[in-house]
Amino acid sequence: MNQLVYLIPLLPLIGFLINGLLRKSLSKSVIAIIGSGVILASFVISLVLFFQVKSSGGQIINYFNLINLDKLVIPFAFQIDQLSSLFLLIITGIGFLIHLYSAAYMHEETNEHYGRYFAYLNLFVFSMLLLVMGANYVIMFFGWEGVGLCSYLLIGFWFKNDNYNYAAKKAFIMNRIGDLGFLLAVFWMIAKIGTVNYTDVFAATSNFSSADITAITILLFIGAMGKSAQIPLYTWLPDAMAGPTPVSALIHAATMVTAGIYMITRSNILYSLSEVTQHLVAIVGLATALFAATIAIKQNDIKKVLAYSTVSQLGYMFLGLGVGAYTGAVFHVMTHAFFKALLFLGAGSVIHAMHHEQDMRKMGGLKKYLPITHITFLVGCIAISGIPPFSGFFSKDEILAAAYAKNPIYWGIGVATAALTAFYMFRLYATTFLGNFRGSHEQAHHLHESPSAMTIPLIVLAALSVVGGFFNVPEVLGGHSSLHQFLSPAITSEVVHEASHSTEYMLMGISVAVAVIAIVIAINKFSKKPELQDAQGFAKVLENKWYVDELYDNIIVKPLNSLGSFFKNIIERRGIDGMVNGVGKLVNYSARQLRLLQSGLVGGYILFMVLAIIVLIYVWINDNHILSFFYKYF
Amino acid sequence: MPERAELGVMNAIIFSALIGVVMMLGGIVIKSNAGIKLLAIILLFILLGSHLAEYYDLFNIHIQTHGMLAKSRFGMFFNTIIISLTLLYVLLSGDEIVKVGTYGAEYFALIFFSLCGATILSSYNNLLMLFLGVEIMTIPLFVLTSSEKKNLKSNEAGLKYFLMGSFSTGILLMGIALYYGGTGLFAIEASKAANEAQQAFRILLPLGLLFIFISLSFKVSAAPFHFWTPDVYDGAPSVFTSFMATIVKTAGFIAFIKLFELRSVDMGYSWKILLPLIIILTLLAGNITAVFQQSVKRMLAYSSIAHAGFMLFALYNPNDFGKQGIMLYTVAYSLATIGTFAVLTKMKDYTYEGYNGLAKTKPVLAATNTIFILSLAGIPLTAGFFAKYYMLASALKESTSNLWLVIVAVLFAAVSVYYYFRVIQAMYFKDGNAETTEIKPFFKTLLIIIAALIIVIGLMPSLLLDLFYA
Amino acid sequence: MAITEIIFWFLSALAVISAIMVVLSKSPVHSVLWLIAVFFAISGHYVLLNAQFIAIVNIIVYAGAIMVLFLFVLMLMNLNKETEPQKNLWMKLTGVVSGGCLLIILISLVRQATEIKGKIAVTKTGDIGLIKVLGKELFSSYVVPFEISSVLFLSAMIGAVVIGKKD
Amino acid sequence: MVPVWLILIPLLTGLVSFGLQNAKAVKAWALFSTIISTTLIIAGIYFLNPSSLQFNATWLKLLGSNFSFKLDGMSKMLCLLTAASFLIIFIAINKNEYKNSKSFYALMLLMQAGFMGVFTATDALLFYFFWELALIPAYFLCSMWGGEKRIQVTFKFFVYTFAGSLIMLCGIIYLYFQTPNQTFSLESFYNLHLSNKQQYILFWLFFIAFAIKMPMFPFHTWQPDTYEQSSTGVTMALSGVMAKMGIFAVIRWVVPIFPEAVNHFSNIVIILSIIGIVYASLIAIRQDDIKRLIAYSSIAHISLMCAAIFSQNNTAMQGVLIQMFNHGIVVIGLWIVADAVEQQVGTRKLSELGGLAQKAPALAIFIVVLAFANVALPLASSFIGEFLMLSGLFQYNIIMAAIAGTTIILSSIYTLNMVQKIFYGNTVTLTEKAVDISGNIKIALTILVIIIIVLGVYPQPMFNLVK
Amino acid sequence: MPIQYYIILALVLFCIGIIGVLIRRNAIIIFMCIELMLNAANLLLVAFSKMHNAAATANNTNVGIEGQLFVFFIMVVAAAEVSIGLAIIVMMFRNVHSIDINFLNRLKN
Repeated sequence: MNQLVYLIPLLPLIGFLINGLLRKSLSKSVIAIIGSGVILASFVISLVLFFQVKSSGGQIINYFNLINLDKLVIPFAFQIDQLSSLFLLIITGIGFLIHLYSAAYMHEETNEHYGRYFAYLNLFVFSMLLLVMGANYVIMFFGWEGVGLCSYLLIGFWFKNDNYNYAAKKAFIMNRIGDLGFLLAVFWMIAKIGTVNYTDVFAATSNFSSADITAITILLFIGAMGKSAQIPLYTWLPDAMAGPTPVSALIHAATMVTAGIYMITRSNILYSLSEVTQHLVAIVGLATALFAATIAIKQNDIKKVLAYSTVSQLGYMFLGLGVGAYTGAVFHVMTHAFFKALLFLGAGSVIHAMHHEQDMRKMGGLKKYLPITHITFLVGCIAISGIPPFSGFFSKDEILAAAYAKNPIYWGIGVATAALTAFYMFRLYATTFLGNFRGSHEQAHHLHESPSAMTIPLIVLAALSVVGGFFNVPEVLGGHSSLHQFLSPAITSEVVHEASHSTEYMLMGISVAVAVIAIVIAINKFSKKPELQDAQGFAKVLENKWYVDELYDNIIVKPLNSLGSFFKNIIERRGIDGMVNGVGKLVNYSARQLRLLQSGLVGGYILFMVLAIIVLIYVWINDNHILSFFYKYF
Repeated sequence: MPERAELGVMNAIIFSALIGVVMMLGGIVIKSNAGIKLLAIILLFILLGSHLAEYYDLFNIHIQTHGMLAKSRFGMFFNTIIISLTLLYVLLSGDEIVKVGTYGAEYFALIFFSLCGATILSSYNNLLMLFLGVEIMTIPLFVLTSSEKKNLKSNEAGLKYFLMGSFSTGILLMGIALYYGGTGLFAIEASKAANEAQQAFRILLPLGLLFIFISLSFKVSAAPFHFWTPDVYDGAPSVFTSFMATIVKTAGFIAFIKLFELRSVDMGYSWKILLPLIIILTLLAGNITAVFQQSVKRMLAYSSIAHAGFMLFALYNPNDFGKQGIMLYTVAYSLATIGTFAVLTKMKDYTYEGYNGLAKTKPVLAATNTIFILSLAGIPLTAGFFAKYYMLASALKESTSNLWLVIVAVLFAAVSVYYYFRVIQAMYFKDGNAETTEIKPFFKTLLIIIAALIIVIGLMPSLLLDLFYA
Repeated sequence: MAITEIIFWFLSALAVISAIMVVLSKSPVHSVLWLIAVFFAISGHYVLLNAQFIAIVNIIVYAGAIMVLFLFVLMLMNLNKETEPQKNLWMKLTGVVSGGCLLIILISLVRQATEIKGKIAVTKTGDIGLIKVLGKELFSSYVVPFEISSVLFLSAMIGAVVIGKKD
Repeated sequence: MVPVWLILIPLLTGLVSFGLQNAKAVKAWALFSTIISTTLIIAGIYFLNPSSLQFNATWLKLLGSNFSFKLDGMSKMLCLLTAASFLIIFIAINKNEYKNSKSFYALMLLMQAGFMGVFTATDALLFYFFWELALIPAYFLCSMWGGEKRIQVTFKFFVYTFAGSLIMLCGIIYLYFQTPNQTFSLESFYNLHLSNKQQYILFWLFFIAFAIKMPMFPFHTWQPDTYEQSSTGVTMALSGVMAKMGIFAVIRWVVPIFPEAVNHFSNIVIILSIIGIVYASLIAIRQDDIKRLIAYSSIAHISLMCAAIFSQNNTAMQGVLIQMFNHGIVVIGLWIVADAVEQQVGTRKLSELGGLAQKAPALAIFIVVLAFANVALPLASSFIGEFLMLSGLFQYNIIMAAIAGTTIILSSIYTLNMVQKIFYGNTVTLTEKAVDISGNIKIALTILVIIIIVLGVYPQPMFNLVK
Repeated sequence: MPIQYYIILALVLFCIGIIGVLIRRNAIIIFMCIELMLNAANLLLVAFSKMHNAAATANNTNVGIEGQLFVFFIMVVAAAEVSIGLAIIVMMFRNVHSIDINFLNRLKN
């Protein structure tokens, strides 16, 4: 089986090449089959691999040396262990479902763009696989940037719309800011220990000073901030909703944005050694979670709500990482992948039905028109709200428990965020599916349930959202923490907090109770009278996302642009080029002056000669003085 | 070949004087311009032949010179060069020479006499011969400069040249007198100065040398004694400017080198100040002023001043590098200058605009002229590069502390590109319809040969320098 | 004061004053005459130095031939009047000052020179200036320059013809 | 003999082209010449006897200068770059019409000969010769074909670089007199023992010449003007190959000869380079002209290479070595695209363009790949180079590396900006009638893209080459 | 006489000649001033000739003779120069009816 590992990323790559190069000549169905088929094949291989890893443990497979210098060797190698095989399953599994969904969702596109879409999607899966399979930070960085590229391409998929293009560019550039941090961390490792292989780095932690570790982990975390949309680099993710909805589901909810979590989990040994970073991660995660949740409350675009929800949930995961609950974070990645993909696809189904209308205020009462979508969407909402026994409950609970153990204040804010999550999700649910339809007649006329290629993934994901939690039922609820056990070889530094069962019951109780209360309030408030007017006062601040975009625009983008203009127009033209041209002008000027000596008058010429003779004689007499003067100063 | 100071006078001097007379008399017999030109060419070949005969020890006239002249390989080689250059010059511009006025044969005779002066300068061993050589070389030039009698510019140039030339002769003579007062000799011998210099405060010899230095600087148009050059070169008929700027000027350098090779010691420290001072002033005056010119001819006059600045570097190290270098420079600079002037004389309009679009109307002229210009600018692959290279190297070889001077010099060389390339720009990149007089195929062939020579020397300067040692 | 000294000072004064008058005379003809006076004074010096040949040649060639040529030309041009436009005062002043500076520097140098202290140019005696001695030397050691100077005359002659002849 | 042939082939074919009359024949002839050159260098690298990679003949015995060439690792790579670049350039501009095309192609080939000479000469005087030989055809090429202000602009370029190289000549002569047996050979220069003071002076004499050629801040102002004004085919050669001459020369002629000075001045040079990176990138962000944008981007990239050289560690140096190749390939690709756009639409102003992706999808795909190669995205060859360079710089100084690292952010801003403004959005009047690129450009770009990606995934052949 | 006297006399004459060249505009007078400079040199040469002759200790009576011979050659050259110079001046006078050196200044800059 190990010989086939390379097939996992290779198949999507082949799919990319076929779809990309032959997109004009292939029919849509062929494109869809190829696009989805390669992912399915990868999924199958991943599944086999998963069980193999489960039974016999992970391993590293070297292919060739990417860089082979005297001191620095960076192999192109894959590391298949518990952590990566789990992610492989998530990526290929959910990836396949979303490909399937896309086949129907994107059917209106022309052949060429349809092919392009699947090519991009395949390329994305390839990059994501590279990211998780790589056995060192450089290969991870390959995937890391690759997914950024695909994200760029897919956000700007409808490239005729300039706003989408701006969103795509913004996503890429903000990611790159984080990437610089990642790169610097890699350089730091190279400078200190000369290797970037996970195994070597983790084995050589003793060679790092604590400052090194803190710096490396913080820099890596900056990378994660960019990719996983944490404060302050989160603003791209809501804008990224410009892409097709399946893309949002796959990239901006289920997989790419969790790369940061994967990376930190992968580096858990380093992170556990730095208290400072851990606190930083926790605080940033928590702040993001809360901050994004507050914004989500007042958004009216169905995808924007989900986007902020994603940001918020990612914050949750970082909280988990920060408090040392690596398994919890990974678990939440998994469950979040299920229900957030579900929610996005559900939203996609709604948007599909509403003819690309995304404003919730123009929806309402869709329950009866879209029964399957409604049910599955409701399941997703419950799951994300953390109501037992849906999957979200278990994963969130694990993080909260760990947070409590670390610091009760973390836990408090976490619960408050959970309440907000439940509130805005059910605000979304209520506004969209309950009440009366508020759209135009034409839209009402066309409302229909989506085709089965779209509903089947919804159903599958809904099922996973329901049962996903049982993969890691904590002992307190009579489970075995099986995920925890499975991952333990890969996550060696996790500290298990042994809290008393009573405390745990209490914590669960509080969080569930808070969520339920929020749900009730939300349904009551919005099922009958949804907010249709523009928000006022503080709500307006929330609706405008705390004006963070404007802030960034004013303190970063505009100054940078004016600095560029200043350089271009003043320094470059007048300063440097002016100086260069000044030399030319000086020559011209002195030419004009010198030529005046050439008066055309013999008397003048001879006068100069006589004067020169006097000077030369003077120089000759005083040669010693002049020479010593020169030796002194030159 | 041993240095045979006492033995012989060179064929070149005798023959150039004789053929001057023959030319003069021939003018009475032959009336057609073509005939005169042909005679001149034949006579030049004879001159070259007789000189080469002596060079290779086949035939020479022995005359006891009593130390007035000294035969040296250096001088002989230089003579070969200038005679060949004159031949080339006459071949190229012979038509133009006879067109200047009604005295075709006389012009040639004067050129030969001037050449005779140049050959004396390459072999003088006595200040009297230096003086006579300088005068024999320049007096015909006064005449040639003012030979376009109806042209006021030519008149003016002639008068200016004459007055200033006589003035510098006065200074030269005063210098020689002082030198004589200091040494009791006119013969130039190596200075015994090593301990002599430390003795009393000596005035006469150094002052005399300084005066001679000034006078020779005037002849080679080194700043600040260069003021006559642009006016005279500009005013004189172009063909004669070409002759003056090349053969005559380089002969001045030979005179310079011969004297100061032996005697610069007597100038003491001041030599280390005076020479760089003059070099920098010359480069400055030549290069900077040339930038502003509108007429190509006048630009070339200034550029010849700039080249004088470079050639002065040879005085730094007149022993080997300087001598080889000045040979190379003579050839490179003269070939290119003769070439550009030959093209210039064919142009109807001497301004830069007059060259606009020459590449389209006369591609061969433009292409060869480009090579000449590149050589003058000292671009590698052309002879001009090695010429400049030798000059710079001779300064650095003398002392590495001259680095600053060399850097200044190359910066001025960069400035020179500014005005040289305007010609190329005009010929190739500007639209226009450059008008020329009729161009004969022979003329074109010669231009191509000269251009080829420049390139060959630019690639393999040793071809030339090996001859020097042969 | 010996008679030689008196003659020396007299001739020197005559030479200098005449030279100054050459420069200062308004009329070119007067300048020529003053210049002839200078030549005579200088010839007097030559005689004093017992260089009779040079003295004679100086008078014959310079004062006799060359200066006559000058006069001839001046008369040809009818320039005996004071027609010469004057340079402006500043130019003149600059000329005089710079020439004066040169003189002062040179003289101060000569006065400092130690090498010529006590050296004398013998007057009245010595036969090297005699025509017999000079002639012998001229046609033995100096025969080459002597011959070569003929080239100079040839070219001067051709030049004069080329320039002077009316087309 | 290989290096000699590498020079002679373009030189002779170039001279022959002056005589050809038919424009098509000239194109074919030039293409033929570069194919031979490319084949020869590839054969030289992989198949021929290593002894054939050297050549020695006496040239100027008196001066101690020899006609000596050697293809070592770096030279091999750069010769390969030169040959391949010209091949690609000739393919890409095959459909362009130049007035007096025989001179154009002839001069291009002569310039190629100059490049080859610079990269292979192991004699300082010879090196200087070829250094100028490369410049003269460039001068004519830029002045004869191109934009309206080309004459003045090219002239500035010429005088600037010529002045620089003359200063270098002073340094060469100086070193020559320091060698014990008065030679110009590289070997003897390497064996010199110069005092610190000498090194400090000579370092600048050489470095300024190379800094102008690269060009490095603040000696760069000739470059955007020249790139903008000259014909794009020439610009490709200038930025693809000629800019590498500066980097190459620093590595070969400065670093080993003046180690003390390099040590002493590395801070200054790196700081200047880093200023150059940020400065040029910021200006690129504000550019409206495609060619100027690429020009400034090129300055930023070259500055990074320069900084990496002076960080004096092996990692960075390896990065520089392969980046020279990679940058050449990428930037030529960008120029081809810029040229294609200009040929199609007739403008280079970003503000006047838009929506070209709808009309020229193939071109759009190529530009996206090239753009991401330009921003050093992994899987593209330039990533490896920049990664190593930054990594090396990091070992020199963390803060400097961090500031230099902003290049990956800034470059993505201006590159994506350019891509977006040209290709995305709705079509405008100018782009309305555009059609997709012709086959020759496709071939050229395909070759480039394949090289970029192959070397991005498996750069080891390059490392082996430059070893 | 002490040689300084002659040197100074010659230098005085020389400088008067220079001053004349500087302050006059008439070409002929300038030319005459130049002749004055030449004569100063002549005088100096003869004086030096006698000085060297006096200083010679040996019986060789011909020491210093070359100085006087040189003067002879200077006169020869001066004569030749005068003929050319006057010819040029006459030619110019024919063309412009003036011998003012500042009259012709087409050639400048």
